[in-house]
Amino acid sequence: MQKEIRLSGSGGQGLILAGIILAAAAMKAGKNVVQTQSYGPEARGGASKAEVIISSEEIDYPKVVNPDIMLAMTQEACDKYVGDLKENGILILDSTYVKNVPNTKAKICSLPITQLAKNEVGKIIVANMVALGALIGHTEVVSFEKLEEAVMERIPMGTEKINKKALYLGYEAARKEL
Amino acid sequence: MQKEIRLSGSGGQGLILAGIILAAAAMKAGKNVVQTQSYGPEARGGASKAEVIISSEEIDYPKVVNPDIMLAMTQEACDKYVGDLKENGILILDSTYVKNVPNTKAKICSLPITQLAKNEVGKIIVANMVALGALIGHTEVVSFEKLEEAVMERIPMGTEKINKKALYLGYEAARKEL
Amino acid sequence: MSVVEKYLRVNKMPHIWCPGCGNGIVLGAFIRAIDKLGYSKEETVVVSGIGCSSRASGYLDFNTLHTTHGRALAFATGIKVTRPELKVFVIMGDGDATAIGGNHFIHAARRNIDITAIVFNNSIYGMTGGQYSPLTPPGSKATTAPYGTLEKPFNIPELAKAAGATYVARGTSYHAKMLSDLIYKGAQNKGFSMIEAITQCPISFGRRNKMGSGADMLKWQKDISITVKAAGKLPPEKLEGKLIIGEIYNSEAPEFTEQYAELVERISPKRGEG
Amino acid sequence: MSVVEKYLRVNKMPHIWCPGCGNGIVLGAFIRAIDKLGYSKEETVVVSGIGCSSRASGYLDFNTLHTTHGRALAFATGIKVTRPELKVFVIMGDGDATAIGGNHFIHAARRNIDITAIVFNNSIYGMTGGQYSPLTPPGSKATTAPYGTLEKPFNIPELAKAAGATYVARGTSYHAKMLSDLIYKGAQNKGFSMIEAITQCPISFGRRNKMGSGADMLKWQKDISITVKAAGKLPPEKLEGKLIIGEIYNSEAPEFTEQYAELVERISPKRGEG
Amino acid sequence: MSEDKKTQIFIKKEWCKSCGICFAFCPKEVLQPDELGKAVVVHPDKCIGCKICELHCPDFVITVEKEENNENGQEKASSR
Amino acid sequence: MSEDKKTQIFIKKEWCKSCGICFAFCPKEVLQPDELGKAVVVHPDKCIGCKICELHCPDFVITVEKEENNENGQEKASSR
Amino acid sequence: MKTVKRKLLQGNEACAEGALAAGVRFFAGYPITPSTEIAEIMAAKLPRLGGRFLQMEDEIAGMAAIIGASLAGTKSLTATSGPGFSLKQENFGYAIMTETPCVVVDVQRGGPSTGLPTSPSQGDVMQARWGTHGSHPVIALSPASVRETFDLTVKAVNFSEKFRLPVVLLLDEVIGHMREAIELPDYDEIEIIDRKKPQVPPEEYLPYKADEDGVPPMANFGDGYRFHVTGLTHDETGFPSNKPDVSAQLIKRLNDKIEKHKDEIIITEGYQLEDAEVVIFCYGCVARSAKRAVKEARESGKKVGLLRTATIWPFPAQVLQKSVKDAKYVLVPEMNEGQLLEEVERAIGCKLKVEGLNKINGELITPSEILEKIGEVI
Amino acid sequence: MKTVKRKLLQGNEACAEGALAAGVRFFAGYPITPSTEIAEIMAAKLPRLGGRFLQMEDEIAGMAAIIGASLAGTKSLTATSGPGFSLKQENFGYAIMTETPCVVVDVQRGGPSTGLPTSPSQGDVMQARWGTHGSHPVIALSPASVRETFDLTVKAVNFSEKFRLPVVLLLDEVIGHMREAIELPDYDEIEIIDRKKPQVPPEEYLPYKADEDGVPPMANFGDGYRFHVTGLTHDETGFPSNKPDVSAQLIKRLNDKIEKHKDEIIITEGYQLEDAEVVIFCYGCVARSAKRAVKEARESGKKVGLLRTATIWPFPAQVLQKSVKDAKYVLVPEMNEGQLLEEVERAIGCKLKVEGLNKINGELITPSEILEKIGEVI
Ligand SMILES: Cc1ncc(C[n+]2csc(CCOP(=O)(O)OP(=O)(O)O)c2C)c(N)n1
Ligand SMILES: Cc1ncc(C[n+]2csc(CCOP(=O)(O)OP(=O)(O)O)c2C)c(N)n1
Ligand code: SF4
Ligand code: SF4
Ligand code: SF4
Ligand code: SF4
Ligand code: SF4
Ligand code: SF4
Ligand SMILES: [Mg+2]
Ligand SMILES: [Mg+2]
Repeated sequence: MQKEIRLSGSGGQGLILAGIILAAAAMKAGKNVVQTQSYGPEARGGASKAEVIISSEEIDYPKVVNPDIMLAMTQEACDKYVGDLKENGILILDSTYVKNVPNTKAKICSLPITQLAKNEVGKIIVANMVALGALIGHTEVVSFEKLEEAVMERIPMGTEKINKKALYLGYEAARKEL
Repeated sequence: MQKEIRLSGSGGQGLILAGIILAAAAMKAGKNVVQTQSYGPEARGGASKAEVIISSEEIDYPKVVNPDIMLAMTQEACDKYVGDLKENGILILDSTYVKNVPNTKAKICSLPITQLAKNEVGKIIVANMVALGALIGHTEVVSFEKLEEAVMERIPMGTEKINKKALYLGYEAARKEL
Repeated sequence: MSVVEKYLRVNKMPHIWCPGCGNGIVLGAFIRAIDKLGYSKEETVVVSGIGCSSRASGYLDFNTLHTTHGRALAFATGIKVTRPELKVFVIMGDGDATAIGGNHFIHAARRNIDITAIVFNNSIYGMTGGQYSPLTPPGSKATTAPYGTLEKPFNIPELAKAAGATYVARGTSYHAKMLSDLIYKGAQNKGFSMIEAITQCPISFGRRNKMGSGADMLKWQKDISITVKAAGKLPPEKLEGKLIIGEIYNSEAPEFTEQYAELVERISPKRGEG
Repeated sequence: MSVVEKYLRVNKMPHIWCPGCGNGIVLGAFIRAIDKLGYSKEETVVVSGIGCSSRASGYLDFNTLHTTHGRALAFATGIKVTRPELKVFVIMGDGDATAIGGNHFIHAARRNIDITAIVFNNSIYGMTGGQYSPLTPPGSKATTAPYGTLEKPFNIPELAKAAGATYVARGTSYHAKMLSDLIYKGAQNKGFSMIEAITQCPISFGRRNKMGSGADMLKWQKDISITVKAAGKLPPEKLEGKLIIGEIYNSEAPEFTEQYAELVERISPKRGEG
Repeated sequence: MSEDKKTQIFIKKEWCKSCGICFAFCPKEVLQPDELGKAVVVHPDKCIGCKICELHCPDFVITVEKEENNENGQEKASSR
Repeated sequence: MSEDKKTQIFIKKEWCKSCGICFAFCPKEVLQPDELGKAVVVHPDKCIGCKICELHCPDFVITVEKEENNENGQEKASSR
Repeated sequence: MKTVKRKLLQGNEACAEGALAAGVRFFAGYPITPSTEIAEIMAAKLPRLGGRFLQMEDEIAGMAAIIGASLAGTKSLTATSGPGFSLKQENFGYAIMTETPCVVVDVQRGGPSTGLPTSPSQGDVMQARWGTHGSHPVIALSPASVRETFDLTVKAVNFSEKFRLPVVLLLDEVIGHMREAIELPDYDEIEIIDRKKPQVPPEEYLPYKADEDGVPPMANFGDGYRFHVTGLTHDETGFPSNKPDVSAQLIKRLNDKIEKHKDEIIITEGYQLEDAEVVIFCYGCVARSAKRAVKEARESGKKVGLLRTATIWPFPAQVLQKSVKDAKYVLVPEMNEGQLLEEVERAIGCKLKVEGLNKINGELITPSEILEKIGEVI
Repeated sequence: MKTVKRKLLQGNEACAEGALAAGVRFFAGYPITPSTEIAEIMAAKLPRLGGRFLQMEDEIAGMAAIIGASLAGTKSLTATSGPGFSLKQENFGYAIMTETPCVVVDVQRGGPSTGLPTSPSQGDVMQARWGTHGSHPVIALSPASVRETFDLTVKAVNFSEKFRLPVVLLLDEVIGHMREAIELPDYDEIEIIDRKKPQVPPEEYLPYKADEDGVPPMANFGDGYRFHVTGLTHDETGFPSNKPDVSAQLIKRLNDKIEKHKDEIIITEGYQLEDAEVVIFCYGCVARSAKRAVKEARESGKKVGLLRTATIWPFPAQVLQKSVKDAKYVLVPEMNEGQLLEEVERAIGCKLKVEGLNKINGELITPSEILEKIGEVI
């Protein structure tokens, strides 16, 4: 069984870190995992994308062509990639930026991710954690525990609390949507 | 008819300039001509060699393998190259430096070229012109007039006199030897 | 239309720089200087290297050349020597100008060629994500200096001066108006002019060194700066840790393309075509 | 056996330098300095670039490295950083050090790494037959400056100092004994030391500029030189055209390999192996 | 102040990156962030036309003018 | 001078390139060129042991010593 | 081999780890995307292991510094991408000529020139072979996974030490930046090769006199063997010589020492080759796509196999010839205009149909692009 | 063509004269044996012709400066040898990417590294093709006589202007330093090609929009057309783009513009080929030896012919294929380890026996060495 996940948005939203954490969580769960990314030359602002493939078999081709799960954190990313989603795929949107919800057969989970980060945690910068929490809450592609473990290993010291909070916030919000 | 000439000695003796002048003289005489050279990385002192091929036909291979005429201005050069001389070749030696006259079937013209330059012209630096004069005096491979013309075109202004003198000195010395 | 927009390639906006990045401020100062100089867009050439700051050339509606990393001054030299009537400006990052480009920097200065160079000094390699540069303050954190930098930074005004530059100045993005004036003045110098523009990189430098937002970093610039004039009145120990800003050196010396023109003059009539 | 022969690779003699070339004199001064320093042959490393002067390394019975043109200091940096106990000397020509090698020159100085660099300044590219260098005096003839050079030369002591060198001196082959003392002193400086050795190239520089034989050029060196001390007593206009020799700058600053050792010390106990 | 001698502040909002520099340095709190941090003019009447905002906005968002001259696509707020 | 306190001048002639520096700078005309310009000691007794020749010979030809110590292949001339 | 616990590692990280495992204790370089992480990890780890990290003023200096350090006895590595690799070429040739062990990692991105700095490419394959002037030998390796990046980095260091030359490790942006959950071998069990030391006392040491295997033993600067090293053509003593024989022998030996050990250096992997009518020949990240393509082709009954080479130079001509004996068609997908394709053509071009599948747009070749191309022939 | 009087010219001199005749008015470089005379002549002549000569701080700067000058409208050239050519590679790639006309002369000497600075070699043939990173096209020419050096320098400048790319002129120490008595053509009758100027007003000018022939018209900096030039992958407007299509199209066009004009670029000379059983394929100074060998072989009744190519890149595969149709054996003498031999093998290797005759000792291959090798087969 192979799950392909694409996290998309713009540079500065922390999607690559989110991808790494997701991959690390899957590894902790004993899976094979490949994480790739693509980004422009811009340090901030350009299109950015992180992909994770989780599988119990060997993973050869490392890129995601038709994701099972896709996160879109900007309108641009949403519009560009939504067509790639598998028919029965899941699309997670940050409604803070994605105002035009696309016409798709995929299941949509729309949450004001960035707004949640700002209003509930007080830091836009943890929007990626909110998103990760939401993704797991909605898809359970890895367990919340493994995810939390993985997050704790990859974030700067002193930021544990707000990251945990953000993660849980997203998770809960998504669970509610189910 | 093709004549192949090798001028050999050490860096600083002005053999490359001599080769160029010889080639220019032959050109003036309406011949085809190729001049090549080889030298070490040393500005002074290393082995140095200039070669001239004079021909009425097209000259393809530009290097001299078996010279008709060879000038040796150091013992080292003499020993190294004498074996290449054609059987009926001509070897011109600077007896100032070449103390061991080689055993060869070639015709030998031994003159104290550098000493002549020093004693008669007062400048060791014109030894190359003495040598050129001697070479022409001995072989008439080009006419003295053409040679003189070529010399005049290639030397620094103000040095015409001593160069002419050196040229003639060598020429005469060689004629006497004939 | 604002002054700035007059010279911007507006359709390339917004630029790629991060929120709060000082490059845009320095670029604005540059544009205002050009406007004041009254140079036409056609006669103005902007050459840049590679780096965040060097992307500036793409946003300017002049003849613009985005070259290879560190080599902008060498490209610009070819342009200026063959087309001395053009106004040639060079935009470089601190790494661009003084790490890989250090040799071209000192040689352009030595020749005193009439080029105005603006070094966007954000103390870091911004484009590649935060490695230390030859201008990173000692002890700073960088991705390649996880324990703090050891290397002593250049004082590039001193370096430029020692190498032969005839106009040397330092400004900051906080002192945006003064910076613009320094560029304006530098451009008028007939010879090599170097203006170091201290600017903030909140993302690749500031964050790692806990310097806060772009606004915070501007405030920090303000706090540590002291003008050449004010500095002149203080004893050296009071200048420790201070950033001296303003016109640091301004002198006269023969300019290279003019000297070359004189050479041509000198040899031409005497002998005709070679 | 003379002092000099003790350190020469005698079987490589006579060297390739032209009659009257000053490189041999500078090399002699260098050897006498080493002898006085008492360094063993095993612990001494001599790195050189490419050029007539850079052939010096081949004649010295130390660990010797004849590198690529201009890069000697970068090679030497790799050696010194990984083997700080070795005594590292770098021999370069003026072109080697300040044209193609200018960047490594200023960066080695900036880092203040404990290397002693000796620049054999013969004002010309000797090895390639007489092209002008960044140290050729203005107006000189060179094969690539048939009408006289236009470019302003570097003052390399000033450049080295501005870049960060902690010991800077200039000597000449005429003042051979003083030169040896300057090298001796420079080697003892813990940090980057640069000794400019003015030397004569009668063949590729002197001849074209009608400066006579090697001996004549030595006399010329004598005539134009003035010691730092004597110069200090004269007004600037009296120094026009003079060559200031002696110890020009000598200061203290942290040395790079020592700083590195301290860093290792600092991070080691805390966390163990990474 | 600026009782009746008027400045106009033009904001090219689509270029604004919410960096906060203009709010931080405006001496008169003329500018404030909107919910996404972008600059909006909240007290146009307080503007003294010092242009600190214009000179320091890294994104060329702000133009402050003493006279009129409004252009398309720019949000305008005048002190009148 | 150097009446009886002796210097020895060693000349490694095969290394000499006839550059003339030693003759030019020897304050006592101790050294002179031979017919090919190479250094020879002509007035060993005049030598004051200043070593100017040794320090300035670019070819390491000359060694001046206050004491004995003659080596193979070196031409020696002592002031005694 | 015992294994330690699984880690999520990036290709560039695995490269740095491999270098450290192989004994590299000096890194000097200049940052450039997409190679910078290697430098960053080295900066963090080397000082803790008694090593040294230097960020030099440019790539030229980085190359020079690692050669210097290696001559002084420290295993050394630098990492860069195309533009920096171009700048290193002169000193790279110096390392070849002076037979100085060291490793140059080139994490390839889109070229020519500044190109596409953040996109993958395989555009420097020929440059690795011919980038420096003059006739010379080269070893270049290219991994296809994070784990293999670790292994080949160790091999690169080992080859450089054993054969005394600079070895190129060609990564690409995909491999360099990709993360995989991998198990690293127990470091104690990794084979580490160190340069041969001289067996003679210093007086008898001829630094460029080769043993039977064509490789001269190597003393380190500062260890009591004093000798001369030059980029000029030199004889066994290490001193410059321009005698024709000396020169010819030197260049020949430099080439032969690699040529003769080809079998040891060449590392390839065959997959489903036995009955393959179509053979895909490739390397690096593209091999991942090719493997998927082979699997899918086999599922639909097509006889497709894969020969992947980890050794780019020396080119595995013989392995290739053997592997395609029964094939009708060879496809060479590459992220360049067909660089190694030319070698394939030379090796087997007249015997069977060889075609390239070339993608130069900054995106990884996909399995379906390969399948489509294969579909055209079977 | 009318001719002027005979002159004794050195190859390097002829190169400088050719450059001036073709309209080159800017030279920037750094001295290096055996190319230095080119710089020296330019230094003397350019200022008299309204041009400019600059000795830069290094080869990198020399390459940069000529690109800058060319963009500002002045035909520009630099000259170097192997070590300098290595250093120029990064900016050489920049000229390719930005389509800036210019000429790089490499007077080859023995390599690798500092090698044999005063000896001839043909060791940089592959470097000319692949020295810079990334996939890219190249034109490289190599003359066999002093007169041809003049002609090919003119051609090099013309090709660079016409196709907007840096052209490499590969001389070797023999040709560069050899003097021959030659006649130069009347300068007025030499065909000079200048870059195409835009036919549209500045507002409509798209600096990288190519015409039918694949080459975009080129405005000069300072002439009223303002545009942006970058080494990043860019679209027709000249601004950076990392869209996959844009990138693929750009690289493809860069390659195609040369590929499509191959026939015009490829210059070869056949000698005694008609009935040749043995064909010698070579270039540069070695062709002189080969010609003599052919003459001598013919004298002794052996059917030997010569195909000499003046165009190294693009490689004249088709001409070669045609020329050897009736041959049994092709000999490729080169002063390197067999660089172009590989291309010959690729072009015809499976059809007939191809062998190299390789000399790497710093001396010109002799006619008798060629004859001996031929003697082994006929
Ligand atoms: C030859 C080469 N080496 C390295 C790089 C990678 N690189 C791009 S920009 C840069 C440094 C950027 O720093 P700086 O010059 O200070 O400019 P900034 O981005 O900070 O404005 C580097 C190392 C490159 N593009 N080319
Ligand atoms: C990369 C490179 N460029 C150019 C050269 C040619 N070259 C050799 S030595 C030299 C300059 C010599 O001048 P300098 O450094 O002053 O040393 P000198 O010979 O005068 O002692 C040059 C240009 C080279 N060997 N390598
Ligand atoms: S990384 Fe730094 S310099 Fe670059 S755009 Fe961002 S803030 Fe500016
Ligand atoms: S060319 Fe000049 S520097 Fe070189 S050896 Fe001769 S005299 Fe000395
Ligand atoms: S001009 Fe001055 S007062 Fe007005 S908004 Fe800008 S910063 Fe504030
Ligand atoms: S300074 Fe400019 S970019 Fe920053 S918040 Fe204000 S208007 Fe927006
Ligand atoms: S030591 Fe002095 S006096 Fe004696 S020979 Fe030498 S220079 Fe002359
Ligand atoms: S100085 Fe030395 S080389 Fe010159 S003449 Fe005297 S002994 Fe001979
Ligand atoms: Mg920077
Ligand atoms: Mg010099």
